[in-house]
Amino acid sequence: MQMEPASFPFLSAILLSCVVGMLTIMLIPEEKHRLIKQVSVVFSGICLLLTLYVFFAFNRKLGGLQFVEHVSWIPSLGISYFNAVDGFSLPNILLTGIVFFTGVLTMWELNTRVKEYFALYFLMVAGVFGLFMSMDLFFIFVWYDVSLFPMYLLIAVWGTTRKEYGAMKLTLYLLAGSALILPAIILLWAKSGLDTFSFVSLMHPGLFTPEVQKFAFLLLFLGFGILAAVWPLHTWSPDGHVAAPHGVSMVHAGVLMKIGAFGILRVAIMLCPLGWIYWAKFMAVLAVIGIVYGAFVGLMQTDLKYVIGYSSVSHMGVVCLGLSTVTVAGLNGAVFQMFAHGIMTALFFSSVGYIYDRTHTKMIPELGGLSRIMPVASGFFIMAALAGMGLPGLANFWGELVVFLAALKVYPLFGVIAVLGLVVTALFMLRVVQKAFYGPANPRFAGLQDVSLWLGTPRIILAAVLLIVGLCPSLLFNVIRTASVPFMNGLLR
Amino acid sequence: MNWTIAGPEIFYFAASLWFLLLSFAPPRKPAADRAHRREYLTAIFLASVGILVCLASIHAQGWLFIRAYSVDVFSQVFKTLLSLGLFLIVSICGHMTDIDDRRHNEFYFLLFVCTLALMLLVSADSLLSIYLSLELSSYSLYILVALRKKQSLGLEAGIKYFLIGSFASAVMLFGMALLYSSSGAAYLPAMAKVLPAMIAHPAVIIGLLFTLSGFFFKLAVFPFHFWAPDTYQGASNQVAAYIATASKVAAIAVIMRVLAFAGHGSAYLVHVLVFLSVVSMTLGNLAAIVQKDIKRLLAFSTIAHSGYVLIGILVLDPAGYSAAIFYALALLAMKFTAFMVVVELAPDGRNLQIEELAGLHKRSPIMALALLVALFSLAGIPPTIGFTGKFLIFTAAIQKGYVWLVIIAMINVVISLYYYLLVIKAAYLLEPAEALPPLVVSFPKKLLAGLSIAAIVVVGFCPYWLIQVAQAAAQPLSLWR
Amino acid sequence: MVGSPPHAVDLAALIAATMLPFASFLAILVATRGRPRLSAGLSIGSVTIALVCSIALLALNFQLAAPIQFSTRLIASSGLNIPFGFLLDPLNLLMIVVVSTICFLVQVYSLGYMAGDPGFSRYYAFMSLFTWAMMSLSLSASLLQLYFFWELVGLSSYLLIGFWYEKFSATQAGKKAFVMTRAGDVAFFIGFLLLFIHTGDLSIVHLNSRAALAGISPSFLTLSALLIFGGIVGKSAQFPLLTWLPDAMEGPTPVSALLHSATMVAAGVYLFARLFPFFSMSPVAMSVFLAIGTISMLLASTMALVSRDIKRVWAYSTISQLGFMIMALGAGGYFAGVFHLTTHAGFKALLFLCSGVFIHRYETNDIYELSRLGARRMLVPMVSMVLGAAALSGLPPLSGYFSKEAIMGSLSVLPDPVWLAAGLVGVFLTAYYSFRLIFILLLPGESEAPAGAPAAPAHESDESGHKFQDRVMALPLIILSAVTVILGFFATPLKHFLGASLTARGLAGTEASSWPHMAALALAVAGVSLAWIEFGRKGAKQVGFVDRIPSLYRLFSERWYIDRFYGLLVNVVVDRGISRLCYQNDKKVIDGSIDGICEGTVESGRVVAFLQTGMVQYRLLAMFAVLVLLALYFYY
Amino acid sequence: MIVPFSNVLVVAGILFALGVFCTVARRNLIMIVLGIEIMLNAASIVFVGAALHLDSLDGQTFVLFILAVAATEVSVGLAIIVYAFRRTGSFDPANFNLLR
Repeated sequence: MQMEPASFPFLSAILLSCVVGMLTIMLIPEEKHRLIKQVSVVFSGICLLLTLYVFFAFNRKLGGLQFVEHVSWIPSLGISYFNAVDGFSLPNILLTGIVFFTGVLTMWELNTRVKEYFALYFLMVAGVFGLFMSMDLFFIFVWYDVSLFPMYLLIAVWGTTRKEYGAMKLTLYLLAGSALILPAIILLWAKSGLDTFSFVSLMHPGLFTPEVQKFAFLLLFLGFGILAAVWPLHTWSPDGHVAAPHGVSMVHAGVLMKIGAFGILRVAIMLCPLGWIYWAKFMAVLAVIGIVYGAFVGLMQTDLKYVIGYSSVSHMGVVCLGLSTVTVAGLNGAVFQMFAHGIMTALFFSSVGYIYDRTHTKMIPELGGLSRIMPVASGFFIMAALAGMGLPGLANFWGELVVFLAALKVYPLFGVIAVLGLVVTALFMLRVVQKAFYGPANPRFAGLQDVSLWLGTPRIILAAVLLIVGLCPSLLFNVIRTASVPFMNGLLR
Repeated sequence: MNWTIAGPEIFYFAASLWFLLLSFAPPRKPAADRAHRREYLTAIFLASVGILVCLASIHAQGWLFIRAYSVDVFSQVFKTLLSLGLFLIVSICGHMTDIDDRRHNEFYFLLFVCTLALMLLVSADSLLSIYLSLELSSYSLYILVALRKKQSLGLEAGIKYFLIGSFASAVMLFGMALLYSSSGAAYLPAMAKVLPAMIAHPAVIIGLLFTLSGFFFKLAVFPFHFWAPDTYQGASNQVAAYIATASKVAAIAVIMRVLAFAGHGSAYLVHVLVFLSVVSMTLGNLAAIVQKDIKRLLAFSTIAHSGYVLIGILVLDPAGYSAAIFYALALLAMKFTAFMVVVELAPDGRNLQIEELAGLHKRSPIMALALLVALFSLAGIPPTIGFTGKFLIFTAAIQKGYVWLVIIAMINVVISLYYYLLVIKAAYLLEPAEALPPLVVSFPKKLLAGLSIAAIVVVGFCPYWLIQVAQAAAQPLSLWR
Repeated sequence: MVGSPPHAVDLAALIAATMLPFASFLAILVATRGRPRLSAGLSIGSVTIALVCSIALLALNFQLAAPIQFSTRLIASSGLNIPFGFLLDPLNLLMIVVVSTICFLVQVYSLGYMAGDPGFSRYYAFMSLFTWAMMSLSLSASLLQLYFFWELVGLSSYLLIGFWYEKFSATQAGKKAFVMTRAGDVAFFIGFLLLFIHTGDLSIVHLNSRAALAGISPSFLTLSALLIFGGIVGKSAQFPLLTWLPDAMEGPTPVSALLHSATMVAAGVYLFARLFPFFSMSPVAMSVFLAIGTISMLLASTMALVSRDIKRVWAYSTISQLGFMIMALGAGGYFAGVFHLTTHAGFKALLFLCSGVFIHRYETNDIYELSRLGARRMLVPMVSMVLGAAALSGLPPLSGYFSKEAIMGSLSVLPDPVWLAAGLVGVFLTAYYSFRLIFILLLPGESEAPAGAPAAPAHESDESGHKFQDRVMALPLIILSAVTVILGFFATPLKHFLGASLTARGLAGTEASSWPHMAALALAVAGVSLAWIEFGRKGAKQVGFVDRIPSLYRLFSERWYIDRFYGLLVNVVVDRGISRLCYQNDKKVIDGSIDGICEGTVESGRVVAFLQTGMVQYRLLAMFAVLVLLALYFYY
Repeated sequence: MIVPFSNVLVVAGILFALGVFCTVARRNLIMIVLGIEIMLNAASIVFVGAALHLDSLDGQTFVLFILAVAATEVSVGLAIIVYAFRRTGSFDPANFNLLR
């Protein structure tokens, strides 16, 4: 795994811009709402530009780790501040940048306790960025929890339905996840005998005995699986989504669930390959149940956000299925689907956010007939629903195609069941669109005006990204391939 | 026997004498609070000078009283911690309405005597010196607890604390007697040479167990934790803060010293320690869930934290000791910040209920932030010093193979986060029944809060310097073997 | 087998033909939403260019030796080389010409039909989306690219069916159409993924070559063929998944004319023809296709007998004609199937457009109502309607006769006579129901409004606008009627054009014995006369022979209870059954257990806290007891 | 030594147990302090016995210190208890049970 040090520490620059953004927001007095919002848009814009630069400056042919920054932090324990980017983490960093920027724009009309909201929001995203960049197990865990604890306040203070219950449930679930991850990380550190947390040195094969790998993989898979909404551990995510304010649930569903899947990929799979091969079938079973189960339960929901919550559970099942196939195509598809699902859910929540701010209701029966009143706003939601169904021309299609391809090759039965899940997903997405948007113009919402250009920009950006990635997926596949191919070849040897 | 190495002890002895003399002076008629200010300022001055003295003598080395009292890096680091703890506690005794004004001098006198006793305890090397310094510190604390103006609460807490304390010290003494009789040596280093051979002998083990019970009382570990909830609730806020921080640090030090010398070789002892730590963790966390009074909640969380520290100690190797030392400092910082907010919110010294925290984020954002950071650090959320402490302890434990112990500890962390979040919810989420006036916080208090927040977060994020200090401090413990 | 070096001209024409409609779709959606006239102009402009290009391509490559292929590599990750590009081949050329002509005519026609509709520009946006998807589908070089546009065609049909989304029935029909075609697409998806896993390459040219498929076991070949056929069943509304097409009539009539008669539903048959060599390699699959074609043909024609809605009659007839095409292809008659597809596209679009004129004028779909209102007086639509119906039932001079004759020829070649018999029955029924409708319209009903006054008051006022709309709608009718008349005579040149590139099983075999053609013609005439007897005659009671048997009538009008079965499946099994079960499991089992654990901890917390209180001496006792126990533990 | 050291341990053990029993059983604060005094004396016996057994003077010095500390302990204890008696008028530990 060759490393290419960064000329200018871009990755720390991204982190810094988040933290500095938070500090400047905390310094602005509370009542200047407009100024706070402008500052946060500026800083999230800088973050987005930096991520875009890193994405396009990534050397596709060279592959391996790039933009490497290495500072030893606690030498006695072998902990080092070690940031780098490779094929797996790059799409996620870009996803976080986009969702972060659009998330800030979506909450443009917030007016209660604005300063605290954006400060905590920046802190959460800093945690997410940190996790995707760090190649040091200790820092992966630290950033995981940094992104977790502002979540409680964000949901509990600005949330919507049943916010205390949702916030408390979400935080305790995710911390229970970290309660499983920390012992596993320290176990790997102790058993490696290398006295270092840095990822690169822990990664070369044959370092751990098979038993350790199996045990550590199980702990890590369950720990990160809670965050990735793997089937039996997923019940926090719909409650959390519904309770959270829109900007937060964009980051939360769009990015935080990817941390779980990324954690499984980065820590569990790359460090304990034997454990991965041993537990692969178990993962596949859970994933397939997740796909079908999420779609079926989605059928029953009457709250827009619950529908999106359960559709995220079903889509994360596809990611998990990709990871469980132990093939290059599976990994490619899983990482691609992570990116695509992130953008799609962000578009979903952003459009629901706009609709909720106008109509003050998320219940589908009350919503009917919006398309006539707000054609553009409902247009965005319908586009997200189409992406959710895996329609070609939008990003999700490619992710699902490659994952199902790999799944059919390795587990034919599971692959077929998962693909049948697509029909049910189509049914419940269309049912939501039909009930919420079509039908005669609803008199209650007669006076509402359609989305203005400025308020529409986050959704336009997300829709454009969905379309661009959908029409030329090689943009992402070339990047992901630089990491998955060498990893799998290294594994097979 | 040059006396310079006992610099800090001498200074604190002189300071307490000074306050003793002040308390003899007849109470003057002019406005009592002006007198308050004078005593408070002298106390602050003396405490800060005390820190400087300790820092100056950090490299002192040597023995006093023919090897009964050893001064080494380990003891000096703990002395500095204790002086820092005292300074912090005195700093929040600004307008102490909870203690009768005539008693203020006695209050500061007893505080300084107790710190002196704890310093003696930390560098005590023989059974006798340990016993004496422990008793001295306990007695001063018993009186401090009973000094509270609201008689009924302070009194009952004082009595309970006294009875359990003296019972524990009697048991400890009996244990020491057994140890002395079977090992024949009264000094820990001499005992360290003899004990490993006869560790399997019942008298020795039971003696050791009974001796440790005295220190478990001080640390509030499982069987001896009954006093903690009532004493914290009954004592005045400042005294409870002192017990939570300073006496805990000293207790950790003395347990480490005794176990470093006498604890090796017996699997039974480790089993007992594991059992005690697991039970006290779980018991502390579970009981804290349903608490309504903040100080009682903090008491149970202290019991839980003593369980975590015990994990660090029961590993019985330098990594474990340095982790425990680091955790002692972390405990000092976190507990102090939490108690500072409690003191700040209850100027009249009443017992603060969790509901009364409502609307804190509006009344004074800095205090709300301090409470938030302190509680998240107590829960062990990463960027804080609490997490680094727990992390070091868990790495030491897993290196020795106690993986399941760490998993149980992590489950306890999750339970503890639940009740910490309840408090944070009260502070950030609940709206007070009637609009309370914004809390006016004097500038030094704001500065103190800011510094403690910075300390918790910054040290949590880059703790390398402090870990080195802890490792240096753990060095002397392993020299003897 | 890859074609000669790509001609710059061909490539340019191809890109223009496909990309321009997509560009106009985006332009209309984003920019010209507000101005209907501009968006209509954009869309029709792009369609005309596409038409011109496809005709030019056809002319250029008329004597094409081998298929030309331009392809770029899309996902170059290891093990996944998917070519994305265009394939020029007689079948493709024919298909794009048919598609672009019908698209052009329907878009011109909708200028009149959709005038004044609030969603006018949105209509043309979706129309150009459909054109893009259909053209690219017909030209796609690999199965994945074909699937890519296959789903996009499904999407545009969903959008167009549910175009008037205020109407609940429209959105319901749209949803039903999408989900049913989606079920078919899923089978197609699994089919071509399995193929990809075993052969490693999805390009159509490769799949059709016998050498590539030598390695695969016959049973696997049949399985993947059947799965791909699932897609065809979904898209062309064949036997199990046919009930969405009649409901799809909720959409505007030009949409029904374009999508649900000529082009979109024909995509399934096109796929069948496209992979004909691949399918013909597994005889078992071919017989299954034959059976399904026959069943859906018979079923649909019976339903058409009783339907009172003009558009639904033609919808059922579309399903039965598609059934005919699949029977022909299943029987190995490649040319018969493709030729019937072309001619059917012509006259079915004609029939729909005529009924569109009637509906536009009289705002009712019911044939008895139309005839009462005097639809027969509108000369051009009535004549073209009769012409179309004649072509549909296969009367001699028209194109329908020639394609029906080709189909009968291919069916007669089959050893088993039952298919031929079914075919003949089908011909008879087709002739009967089409002329039943014609005679109902032509025969002046008793309570007919006075001949003089034009019945529909609605169009009284805007006389000039009326004039333009009539001319715009009449033009396509005339062109299409001309096509249906002339196309029949092009059978032989088309056969050479198509036949040259194919070595299908016994295609250019000996000319089948001529008696099946005679029988087919006779039955067609019999059907027409029966319809005349029951409906056309002066005193006829306008009651079909089926109406007399109430149980049979109810069976056919209920679409053989298939709809009832699907409704049952979705409501009871999926809604009330599985998803309620999962939802309860989610709420009760998982959430319940975890919340239970939390309550348990809080409860134990309350108990432990209670233990802490109590008299001092109990505590001392407890302390000492624990110490003694620990000491005792030493001895174990 | 006139008697084997184990006997000294047994006697001290019994005395210790008596002290604990007195502390736990009696419903009077002063009797509790008395019980603790008994326990301290039991420890002193062991120390004196050990000093004799090992013939080293450490044990003796230890006992002298124990006596002094016991005295301070009683004084502090009685001070609080008398103060409590003046405040609540009873020695019974049962009614000092308000803290929940």
